[in-house]
Amino acid sequence: MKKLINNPELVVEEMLEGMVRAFPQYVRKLEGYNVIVRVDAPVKGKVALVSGGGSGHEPSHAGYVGKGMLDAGVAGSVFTSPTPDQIFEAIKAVDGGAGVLLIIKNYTGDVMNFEMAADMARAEGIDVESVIVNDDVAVENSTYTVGRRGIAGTVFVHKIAGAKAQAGGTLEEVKAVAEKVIKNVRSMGMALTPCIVPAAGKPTFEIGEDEMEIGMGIHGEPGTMRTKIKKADEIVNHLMEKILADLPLEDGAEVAVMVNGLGGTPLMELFILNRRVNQILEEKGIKVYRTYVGEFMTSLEMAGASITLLKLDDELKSLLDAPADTPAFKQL
Amino acid sequence: MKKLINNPELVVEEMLEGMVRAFPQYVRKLEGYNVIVRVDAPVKGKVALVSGGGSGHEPSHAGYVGKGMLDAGVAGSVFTSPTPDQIFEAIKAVDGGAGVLLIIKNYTGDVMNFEMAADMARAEGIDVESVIVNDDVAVENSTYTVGRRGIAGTVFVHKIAGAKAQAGGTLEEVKAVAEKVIKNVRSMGMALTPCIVPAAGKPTFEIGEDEMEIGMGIHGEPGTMRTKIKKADEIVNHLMEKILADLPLEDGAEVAVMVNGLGGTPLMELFILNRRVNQILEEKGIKVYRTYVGEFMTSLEMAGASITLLKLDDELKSLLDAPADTPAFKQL
Amino acid sequence: MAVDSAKLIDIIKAIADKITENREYLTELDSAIGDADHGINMSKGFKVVVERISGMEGKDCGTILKTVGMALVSTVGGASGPLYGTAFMRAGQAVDGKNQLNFEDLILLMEAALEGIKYRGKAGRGEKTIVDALEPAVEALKLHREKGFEAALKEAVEAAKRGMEDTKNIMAKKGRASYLGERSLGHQDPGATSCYLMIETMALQLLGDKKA
Amino acid sequence: MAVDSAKLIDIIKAIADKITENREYLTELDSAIGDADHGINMSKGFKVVVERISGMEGKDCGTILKTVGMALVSTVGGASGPLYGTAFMRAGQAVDGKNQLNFEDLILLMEAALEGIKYRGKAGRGEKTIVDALEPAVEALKLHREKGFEAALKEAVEAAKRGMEDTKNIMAKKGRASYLGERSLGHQDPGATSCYLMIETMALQLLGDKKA
Ligand SMILES: Nc1ncnc2c1ncn2[C@@H]1O[C@H](COP(=O)(O)OP(=O)(O)O)[C@@H](O)[C@H]1O
Ligand SMILES: Nc1ncnc2c1ncn2[C@@H]1O[C@H](COP(=O)(O)OP(=O)(O)O)[C@@H](O)[C@H]1O
Ligand SMILES: [Mg+2]
Ligand SMILES: [Mg+2]
Ligand SMILES: [Mg+2]
Ligand SMILES: [Mg+2]
Repeated sequence: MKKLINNPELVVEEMLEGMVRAFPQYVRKLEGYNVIVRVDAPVKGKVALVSGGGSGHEPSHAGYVGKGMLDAGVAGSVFTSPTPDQIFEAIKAVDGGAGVLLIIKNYTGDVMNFEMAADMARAEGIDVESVIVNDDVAVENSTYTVGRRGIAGTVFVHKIAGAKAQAGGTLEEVKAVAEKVIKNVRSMGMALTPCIVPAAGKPTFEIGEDEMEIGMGIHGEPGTMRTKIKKADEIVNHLMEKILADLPLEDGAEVAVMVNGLGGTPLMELFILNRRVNQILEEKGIKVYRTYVGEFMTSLEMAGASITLLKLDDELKSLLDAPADTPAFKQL
Repeated sequence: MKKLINNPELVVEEMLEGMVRAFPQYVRKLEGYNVIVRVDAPVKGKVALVSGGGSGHEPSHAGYVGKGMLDAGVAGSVFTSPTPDQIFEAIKAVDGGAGVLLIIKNYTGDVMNFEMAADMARAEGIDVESVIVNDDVAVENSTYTVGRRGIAGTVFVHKIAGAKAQAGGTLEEVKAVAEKVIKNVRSMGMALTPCIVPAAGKPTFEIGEDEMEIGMGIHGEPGTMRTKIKKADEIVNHLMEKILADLPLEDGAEVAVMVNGLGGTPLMELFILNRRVNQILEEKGIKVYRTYVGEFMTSLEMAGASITLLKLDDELKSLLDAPADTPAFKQL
Repeated sequence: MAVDSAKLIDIIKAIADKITENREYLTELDSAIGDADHGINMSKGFKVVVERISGMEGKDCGTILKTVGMALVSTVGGASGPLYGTAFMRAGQAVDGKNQLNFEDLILLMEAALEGIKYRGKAGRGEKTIVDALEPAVEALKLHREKGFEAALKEAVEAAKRGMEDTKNIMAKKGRASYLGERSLGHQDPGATSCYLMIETMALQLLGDKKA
Repeated sequence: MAVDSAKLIDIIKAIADKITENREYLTELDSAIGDADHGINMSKGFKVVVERISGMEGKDCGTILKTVGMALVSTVGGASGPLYGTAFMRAGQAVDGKNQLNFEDLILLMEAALEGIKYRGKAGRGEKTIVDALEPAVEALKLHREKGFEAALKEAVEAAKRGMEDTKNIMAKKGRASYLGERSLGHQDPGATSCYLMIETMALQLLGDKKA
């Protein structure tokens, strides 16, 4: 296991400490809890946004804590949902009296832990609502599953709901726009290599030198298909086909694009992927309104990428354009 | 070779195309040349900044083209300095009449190619000056070398000289502040894994499962020492000792810190490194004015990191604080 | 059968040891169809459980079980934290205030645990989850009630084991493994396995007690 | 010895072939003490060289050599691009306008190439660079001038080879390998090697010519 760490059991704590030391102008940590909140939390009168999940997806979610995005990021152990008491503390710390929206990625564990926390907060009289992000089209949504997973599209929910809250939206309004994003966002990913959970010390799966896994989850969960490595353009063709089948876009539609690296893939390759994403959209007469290329929702050092499309309307465009100032997502 | 590419010979061209398609609001490409310039170049009356080098260090340098930083980024083949004619075209495209500053990393090839381009531009009457960044303390500066290498500290030169140019500084003033940064910036890096240059198809070096290379260059050049992997804190101790030996900082001094990932190292680990960097500075009474943690000067998919310290005075602080808006470096 | 608080603590400690011994095994199972952390999560949780219940001999059995549940909820995370946490908390409520547990109490608390898991996870039998080991065990306990606690307990362990092994032959419909569709076939469910291990350990402790 | 433009083009093409054949070898050498690209850079450049000089039989030798130099400067990049580019451009200037080259012209152009490399790279003998192969060759050509071009050329090839091999025993003081300090010892310099390969190929072409 080649990692720049001290103790596999302490990676989350030490990471959060390093983060707070790096960005004291943005964030602080709740004493005794792996929770990062806006340095000026609670912001009186503003709807507060809380997200979180297992660690190992950095900069998600604590990296998006700041003006125009989240109020708190709750960090579980690596790839493991945080616990209800942590989430409850986060809710209490950021509630500015206008209510709190929980942004949950659709995993059984996350949903259960966040729901338990919401119950605890409601019992204390805090107005809590939640939305569940399920953008991953790799797994078909059927009665045989618990629905689709939440992956990189979650960052668009943070951005847009965050802008709405910053603009003074009510809890109901912020929740409504978050749900609009969720309805219009689709993602799919793939991986070339596994990653190593520090506490496990060995790779989450094995894969041949010439193989890739299509539809890979962000926790090393197996995908839908394993094949020989293909050219970047062919991989993009496949991912885009799946995404566009699930998110029909008429000629002239406008989208935001996110090409997200899973951690081990260099920016060079992400740009090569974006080239093909853009070509395909151009061929179909779909207009790209904004593109984000980089690492937004990672899986430790896994090599691979995901593509996200968000269908936009005027409301989403103006909220996407709003400024944001957080450690990992800045927009002027 | 596990890479998301189409053709090893075309990675630079396709990457630049993907980049321009992602960020048309920031940059455009010079037809026929691997040169990225500000979309509004040339900016009349502003000193123009041109940097560049081999590709594979993304987001360096084209990712820093935009308001408050560079006017052009010139992209050579992977890990190979660009050629004089490319650089010459970049200079011509961005010269807004106030002269052009070339920011060169100290490698024999880069220096020769940029100097030849400067000669060509001067022959056409363009006012060209250059600075050479040599922040890497891994290699001792002695009569037996061509001086120290330029690595991640270069990004501070882009930021600060870029702010000075944006603020209307003359070529002489912009060059002077760039040189001040160079005088006050030191870096050192290390690697856990090699990377694969696409055209070569195999790793730049071999290294054992339990080994690391200290003082690694950003082109896979061997470092100064190979040892067993140590704990993150011990690695930081060593790098900081070397840096601080070369950049004496009195009690109360202020610095900017950059913890830079080489491409394959997750953000989690970079934060763990920053934790220790910050502890050491605190112990020594040195004040951290701003910290940057992320991927700024990479080496394809190499796992590893570098640490950079920049000693600040009031002038450097105010220029570092100035807003910047580029694809890969934004500051509000 | 008669279990006092001290004995209950011993049983829970034995379960904690068993889970810790099987940390790699459970994680291995989870790596095939999940995210390779079940053993890590559970052993982390039970480490805290042991800390929290040490010295609780003076408390009633309900309080001890609720403490286990709270510890699991607040340390395990993931799916198994709220599920097992809720199970132990419900079990504790079922025997609230009791300083001594008899066979009927055992049945009560196991039923409560099962209900807690089903409430929290909304899974039914045959969805490749903890329920597939726990529900058959509870049913066996009740079905063989008249044979006496020793025989019934042995049946329960057998039933849990069969339920666990049968998860190999079913497609997951809940939890992370459900994303795999048919690719989840052939793999034994980690949660059903940890559940079986707990039941087996509890039985060994209780039967050992009886024989002794 | 008499080399016309067509023959000069043949020699350059043979050099291009030689470099391409040794693409992996040169890169391998560079991976030990540099950045593993020397063979890649050089063969990329010589591919363009061959395209540019094809069909230039009607031009004088100086123009052809300058074209080679320009092609190398504008395609190779790195250290070797400006160095070899300058070398060929200077060589071209030294024999400007000539349609036929004799032995004295060869010496002139080799001297000019050496000067070009030293001007551009500011390296002297013994710094583990191209100079360590090229300078001994030029000196040998001049020293053995009276023995006739065939003998002198053979001496030059021998001298270049010895110079190249000797780079193993010296510490780099210029270029990327200088960062290595003592760790550069024991490794043969890639640039000195590509230089030797060019000189050897040129000699084979010229001597083959003579014998034929
Ligand atoms: N809805 C559910 N009801 C009951 N058990 C479930 C449910 N969802 C998941 N599980 C159990 O949880 C186990 C996985 O636990 P664990 O690996 O700790 O959590 P996670 O899936 O969050 O990583 C599965 O093997 C399964 O037995
Ligand atoms: N100053 C110099 N003078 C002459 N030759 C040099 C000088 N610096 C480097 N070289 C030669 O260049 C070779 C490396 O070329 P190459 O790998 O193509 O460039 P880079 O070092 O930029 O990757 C070295 O082996 C050395 O022979
Ligand atoms: Mg998990
Ligand atoms: Mg090079
Ligand atoms: Mg799991
Ligand atoms: Mg080289």
